[in-house]
Amino acid sequence: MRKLLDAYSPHFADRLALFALLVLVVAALAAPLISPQNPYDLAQLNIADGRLPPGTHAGSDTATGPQHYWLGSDDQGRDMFSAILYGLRISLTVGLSSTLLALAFGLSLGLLAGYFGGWIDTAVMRIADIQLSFPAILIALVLLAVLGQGVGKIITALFAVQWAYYARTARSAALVERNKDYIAAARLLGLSTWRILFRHLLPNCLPPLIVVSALQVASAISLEATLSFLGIGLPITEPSLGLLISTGFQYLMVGDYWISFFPGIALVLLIVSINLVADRLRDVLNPRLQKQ
Amino acid sequence: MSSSILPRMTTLRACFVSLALAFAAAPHGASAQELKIGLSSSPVAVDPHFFNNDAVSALCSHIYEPLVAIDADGKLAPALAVSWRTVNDTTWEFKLRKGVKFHDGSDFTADDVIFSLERPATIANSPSSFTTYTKSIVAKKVVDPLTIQLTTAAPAPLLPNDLTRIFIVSRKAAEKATTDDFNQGKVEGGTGPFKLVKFSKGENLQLARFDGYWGNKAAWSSVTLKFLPNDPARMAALLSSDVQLIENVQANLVSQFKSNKDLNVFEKMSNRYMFLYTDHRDTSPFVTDKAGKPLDKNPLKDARVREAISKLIDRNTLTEKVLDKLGVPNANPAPPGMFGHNPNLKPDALDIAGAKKLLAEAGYPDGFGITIFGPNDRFINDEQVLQAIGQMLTRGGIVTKVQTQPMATYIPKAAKKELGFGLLGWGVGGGEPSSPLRGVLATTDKDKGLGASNWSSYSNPKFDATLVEALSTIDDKKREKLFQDAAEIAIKNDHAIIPLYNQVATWASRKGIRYTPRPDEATLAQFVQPE
Amino acid sequence: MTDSPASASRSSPLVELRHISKLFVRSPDLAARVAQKLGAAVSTETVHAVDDVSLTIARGEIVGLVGESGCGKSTLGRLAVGLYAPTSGQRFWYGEETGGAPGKQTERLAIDELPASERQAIQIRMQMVFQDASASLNPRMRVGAAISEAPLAHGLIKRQDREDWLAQLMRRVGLDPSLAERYPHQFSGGQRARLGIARALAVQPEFIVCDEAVAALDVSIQAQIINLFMQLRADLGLTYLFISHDLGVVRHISDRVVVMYLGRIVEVASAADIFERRHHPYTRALIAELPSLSQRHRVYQPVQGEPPSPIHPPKGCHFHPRCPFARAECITERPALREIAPGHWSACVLEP
Amino acid sequence: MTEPLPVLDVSHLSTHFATAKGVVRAVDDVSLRVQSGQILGLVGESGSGKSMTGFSILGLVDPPGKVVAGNVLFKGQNLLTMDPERLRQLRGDRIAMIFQDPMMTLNPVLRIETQMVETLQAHQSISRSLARTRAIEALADVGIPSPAERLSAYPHQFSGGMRQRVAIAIALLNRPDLVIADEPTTALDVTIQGQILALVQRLCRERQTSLIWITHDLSVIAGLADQVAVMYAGRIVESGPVQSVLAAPLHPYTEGLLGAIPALHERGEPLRAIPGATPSLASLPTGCAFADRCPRAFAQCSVPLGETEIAGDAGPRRTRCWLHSPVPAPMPTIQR
Amino acid sequence: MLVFLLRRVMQSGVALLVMSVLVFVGVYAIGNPIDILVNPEADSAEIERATAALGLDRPLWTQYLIFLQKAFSGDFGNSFVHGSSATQLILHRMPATLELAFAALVIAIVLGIPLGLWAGLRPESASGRTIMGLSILGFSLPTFWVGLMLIMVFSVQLGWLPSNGRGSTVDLFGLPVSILTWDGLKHILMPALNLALFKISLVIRLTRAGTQEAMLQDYVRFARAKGLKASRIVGVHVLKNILIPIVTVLGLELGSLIAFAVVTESIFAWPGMGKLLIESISLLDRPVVVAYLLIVVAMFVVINLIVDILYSLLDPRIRLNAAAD
Repeated sequence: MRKLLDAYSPHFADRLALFALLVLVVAALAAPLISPQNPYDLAQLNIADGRLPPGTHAGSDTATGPQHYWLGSDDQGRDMFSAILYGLRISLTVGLSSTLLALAFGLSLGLLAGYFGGWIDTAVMRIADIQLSFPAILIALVLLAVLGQGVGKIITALFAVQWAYYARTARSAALVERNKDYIAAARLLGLSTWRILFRHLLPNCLPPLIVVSALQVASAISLEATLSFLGIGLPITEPSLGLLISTGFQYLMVGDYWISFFPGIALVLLIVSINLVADRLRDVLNPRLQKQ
Repeated sequence: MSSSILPRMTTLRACFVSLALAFAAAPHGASAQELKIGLSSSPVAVDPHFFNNDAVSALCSHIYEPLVAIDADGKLAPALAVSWRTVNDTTWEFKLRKGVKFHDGSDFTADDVIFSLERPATIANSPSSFTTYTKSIVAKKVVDPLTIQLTTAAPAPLLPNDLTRIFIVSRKAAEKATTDDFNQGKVEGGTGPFKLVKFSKGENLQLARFDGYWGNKAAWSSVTLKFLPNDPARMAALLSSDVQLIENVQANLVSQFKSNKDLNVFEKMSNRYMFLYTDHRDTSPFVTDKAGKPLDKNPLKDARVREAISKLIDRNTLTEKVLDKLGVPNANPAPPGMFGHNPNLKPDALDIAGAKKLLAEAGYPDGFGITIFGPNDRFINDEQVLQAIGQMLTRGGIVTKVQTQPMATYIPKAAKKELGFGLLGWGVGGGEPSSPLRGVLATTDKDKGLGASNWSSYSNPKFDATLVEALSTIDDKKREKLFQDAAEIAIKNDHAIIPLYNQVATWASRKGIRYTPRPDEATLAQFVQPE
Repeated sequence: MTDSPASASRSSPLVELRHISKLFVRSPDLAARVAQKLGAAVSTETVHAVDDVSLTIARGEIVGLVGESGCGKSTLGRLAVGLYAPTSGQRFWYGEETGGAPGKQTERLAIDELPASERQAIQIRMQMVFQDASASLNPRMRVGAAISEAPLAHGLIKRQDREDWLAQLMRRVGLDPSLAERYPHQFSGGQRARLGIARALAVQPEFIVCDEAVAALDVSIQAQIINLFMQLRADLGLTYLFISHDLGVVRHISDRVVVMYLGRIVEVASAADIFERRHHPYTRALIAELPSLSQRHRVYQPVQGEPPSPIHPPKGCHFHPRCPFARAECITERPALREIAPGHWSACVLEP
Repeated sequence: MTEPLPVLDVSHLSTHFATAKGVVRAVDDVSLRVQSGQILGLVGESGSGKSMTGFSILGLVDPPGKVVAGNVLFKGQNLLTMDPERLRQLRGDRIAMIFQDPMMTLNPVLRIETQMVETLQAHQSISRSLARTRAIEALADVGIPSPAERLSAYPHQFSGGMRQRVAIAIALLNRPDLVIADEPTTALDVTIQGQILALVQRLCRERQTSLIWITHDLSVIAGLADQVAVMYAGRIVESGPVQSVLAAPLHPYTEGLLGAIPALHERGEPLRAIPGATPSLASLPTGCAFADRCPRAFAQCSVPLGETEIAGDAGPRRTRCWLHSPVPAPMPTIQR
Repeated sequence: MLVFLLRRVMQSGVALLVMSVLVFVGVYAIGNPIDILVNPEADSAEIERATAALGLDRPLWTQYLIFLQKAFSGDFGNSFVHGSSATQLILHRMPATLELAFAALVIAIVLGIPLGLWAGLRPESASGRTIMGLSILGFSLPTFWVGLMLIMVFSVQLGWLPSNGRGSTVDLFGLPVSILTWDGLKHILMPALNLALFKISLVIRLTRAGTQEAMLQDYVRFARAKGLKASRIVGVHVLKNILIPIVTVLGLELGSLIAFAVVTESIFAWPGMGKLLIESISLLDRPVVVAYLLIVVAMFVVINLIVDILYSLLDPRIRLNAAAD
């Protein structure tokens, strides 16, 4: 464990980021267990408890009964602490699942394109090129306008935005790996194409993609927040961090800072820690720097 | 529904501005003769006949005038016509104002009126045409240069109201002009208090005082209307004295602005009528049981259910808390003071027990599930209002999901009746309540031009008959009664829609500037005065 | 076809390459073709990596293939095992001796024309040992798994026998069987070379192409591996095509040496003849440049010039621009590979 | 000793790398001497520290590597303690270096001209046109055809051999007193290697330039060098005149190296390979690093030892082996 | 070169075609623009008139074919809302966006490269680590948040910079440019900085990674062995090599700068194309949306072309013909 940590990074800031990320992930996972309120259940909210400052004890008329609003409540009487935990859940869900889906899909296509070349390659890469010639935010904007709202839809949109990137990266990795002699050896040994693709090519194309996708999770979360901030993507009753920031902004300086401030801190903390950890991962996994 | 289509970006409703209250910079730059206003829309044209859109019309109101105007109380007032009367059931006569000059110096005559009434029909690519208001006219007769008679096929009691929408332009100046010519300021064909200096789409409209104006001269020699749809940007612009007046103050800033000694705030109950439409069809797409399974029978079809919904909504909480007081509970399409206001129509009070009883009577003692839809970028705190309603209904047993979306995606879906239950606001213009009655409540009938926005599929022949009669009744008293009756049938008896409140329109200015607030929410430089 | 330089000593062939050529062509895409139509000079780049090469390798023989980088020796090796499909020409495999002793009838099979299942069976009889042992081992696979993967997949060994089998094979190539669960990067260069050999041996091949298999190794390790190769041949009766740029190594290990220059075979002879009776001027230059331990303060008199680009090789004899003996005919005509002495073939017009 | 002042006198040079796995002694107590006009062959297998010795002499060791001990006297001046600016001025001017991979040593995005002119201008104030002329001469000297035209070419427009010629031309531009050549022919074909060797030999002889030729190939050294030093695991195990060392190696490692060369064997006969593999520089034994591969190792070999000088026919020889130590070793305290 | 250009033109043509279909269908799927354009007071007859007037009464594929036919002659149709040419509308707004994007690019380069070099040369130093830490922050902070914070601090609290809009402009070669006036500069500073933030981080990281890698290369060691001064090694040998990836990436990023200007333009009320796009989407003004995307993609194509040419100028190893795959 100690060794692992040393291999990861000797610097305090990097370790702090890892720790913060772990805490955030655990908090998000355990949200339904530790949050005093289900912020997505309208029956548990009371507008009368709207915009309560942190620490207020109130809430006589809600399904959960009176409670402490440790981080205050939003305009709908949503407990901010619960809302942030659930928001983290959404952010992580959206970031992880869109990235994983895109990774899986893009990786498969990229591997096939890179390994087989020919028309498969041409077809996949042309589609990816076209996809990549649209800026991500524009695709997401138009797509979400078409799809409507919901976690599934924003995942779809973010998936659509990302897959081509992985396809291209995986393809170039596959092109490099395909020409390495262990693939030639595998072919000579009469191994089946699927075995070569998945047992030999895939594991070797994966590491750079894993680093990329770790960073991509952060940018997907950020993009989700931006889209939520722009008012598309998620339903208002199931706010993600971006949406909480967005709704809270109008109260920020009226004095009700907590509605926007705490989710903002959570979002920034989440993205920064993912990026920091991913950044370390990149250095740790980069063989060129490792040799040093 | 609103007619100002350019949405504010809700999402950028960030409001850090008030921090500036303590730091607000001293006013600078602007001399008393110069006025800069921040608008919340970005109108696309200054051709008064191109696009039937409130923001465009408000912009054009600086340069052009109609025959009949709407005053600051929402009532008809003489403008380029000094008086009007019916000659017979189908003919109106307008006496025109004497001594009015166009910006190019030519005289205003009846011929210009004829030209202006004909011009809308010549603009083929209009996204929303003004012919709505002119097509009832079948004949135009110039009695003398300052008198004109307009004949309609059927009795048209609302013609003067319709003509508040038609701006008069000079035939000489505009006969060959295109919309682009108007936008580029090549047409000096208005009679209004300001002349166009430069229109920069998406940025601003620059105006100069028209010294030959027939009425009270504007207090400002030059006016710039800046288009600042972004709320925080607009607020910041006022606080940093970039502009001296803004419209649509962010709801949660109103009280802060009021207590700021450098600012004035002006409020007026708007004629924007907010309500929920409910699906009257046999089945409705988003109505489910509590577990989320679709129901084969639509509970909303039952008037008792609709009434229960209305009773579950605490309108005072909505207006006081959610809207930060920028709303007045109201059940009446015609707000108090407007022609056709029905004093019998009162908003339902919160009555959870009563509502539950009604639901039980209707066969839903345990309630049901529903999704409420609405825009998130259009009305004051629309998203918060919808969520609050969701809470209120859920509390009463109707488990409610809330879906909000930008106006652009919301409206087309609602218009296709894909949603069933949602929030709508209707700017009741023209000084009388016929437009919401006609558009929202009348049975859809393309030929008669009724029910174009009847998304709830409400249909009551008695209401229709009453409304149609009203629309052809010249006598003001009788017509007003018919309007009142029609509203009562649909809203009080049938609970066809669930009325909520009227918005309160707001403006804020730097100290030293006054604005006369208007119920139509328009921001007009001629109504801005130095203190 | 008898013009292929077959081994004189051993007449039982195992692999035969007949008029094999490999062209690497970058063909113009749609845009280039359109541009061509528009009159632009769009050239198709063609590399004659291997140009009409015929070679027969006898059962149990070690054929050394030498030449400088870019001469096509690696390509030829890959063609021989079937990693590349030839642009033209055929590969033959001589099956088990069928008849009794006197007839020595063997069955000649055109490998690439066989049905897939039969081709597969022959294909795994031909394996390759690669130059860069670290690139030729899957870095994310434990070495034991990598070695036993193919025989398990082909049913050559049973899963329950794997351990014993693996231990035996690893010991055979000089590796400690306890290292089977490690990853390639945990091995030294020499061990990795042994791993590459073990993997090739796993499917019981008869013919192994060693492509610069010792080039990346230090001298002391190189000697170990060369010894291993020789040991394995003795034990298993393997046949090698031993590709190397190092004439010293090739001379030591090979029975017969093939010299290539720019895609063509220029000389074939027994290892002894190549050194003692070298004929082709290129072979002479190669041997002359061979560093020698015995010379002190030697005066280098290298052959001039550099190998031309394989995209635009010289006409006639490819070596003529650098050849001190070049004649007029060398510039225009491609010299045929002719047998200048029994078992000694040379593509040069010079008299032996 | 009546020897003239050597061009380069390296004594007890040590370069260590601090890594996560411990201290790597890349260069450990290395002493070398190069006389004017002499060619020293520095031989060793990969990882023996021969390249790092070259870098250490020139002060080109990158972190985490660090020269931790020793002296490098160039014409009597200690390069290791010298002011960095003065060292820079010496580098490329009086001492030059040539690298292994001609593909990588020339900056791919700069014209040959730029890379040559800057080398001249870094050490003398010289006009651009004069520098160009000098550059053209230098290219001609190394046998680049039509040098004036080729001057404006980019490195990738040259073949590998030509690139190495250019690198040599650059190294020799300022007529240095000493050139350190780090495996400059390893990446080249045998015929090209011959050309480069001929070139270097000719130029050094003409200009009386001293040369350290780093290589793994003893047979190259055999024909080229006057002196040879054999490195193993960061240390020089044997050095001396080429003919003596090759004819009668003192150290078992040198002996093993020679034994592994196929040319010295009958065809097909098993080679006398050195068993085992090179040890990791991070965990060297305290005594002789070769001991566990050495056929003649004995108990004493685990005791640290220094170099022993032995007189030879062609000049003094040195080795680092207990077999040749005049002093009996103390009894080993640690049994391996 | 010709082949290269042709290849590009053909690829781009296909991309543009596919994109136009997708956007056409996409905007169609969002909804009928008539519903939000027509004044609610209008009756069904007016709705039908407007539908016909805008050509929306025909089947979608017919509409598309008509669009395509016109598009080939350079006419992307008239805006539903404005009535005037969609292309004109966009071109009118383009200079503002381009100016913003270029200003952001310049900021990213001017700040990013020196900082990245510094961090790359001293990766373990406190300053190097601080720079990298900040770059991670710049990478992570969502643009919208930073934009609002900037306004809050510099406009509202400190009152130093105007919060919105474009300042006074001067015509330069017929294009309005705001960076030549003091007022214009004050207006562009914050939005450009906001837009640049992410790219600064990107440039820092690219430069740092490139520098670290370049410093390990033999040519750097050779340059040191030649006795070159450190300034020349870093300023010429290293910089010229790392510029290649930086130019490539930045060129490609210019496209995303233009795209992300959508967010920044909304926050700072910058009168550019992005704001027009947001407005047009919210009005379902299909001709403008389609024209915008076509023009932006066409700009990408041109930018990429320029990047490739620049690339070949910077990196002599690259011949354009070889950029086939």
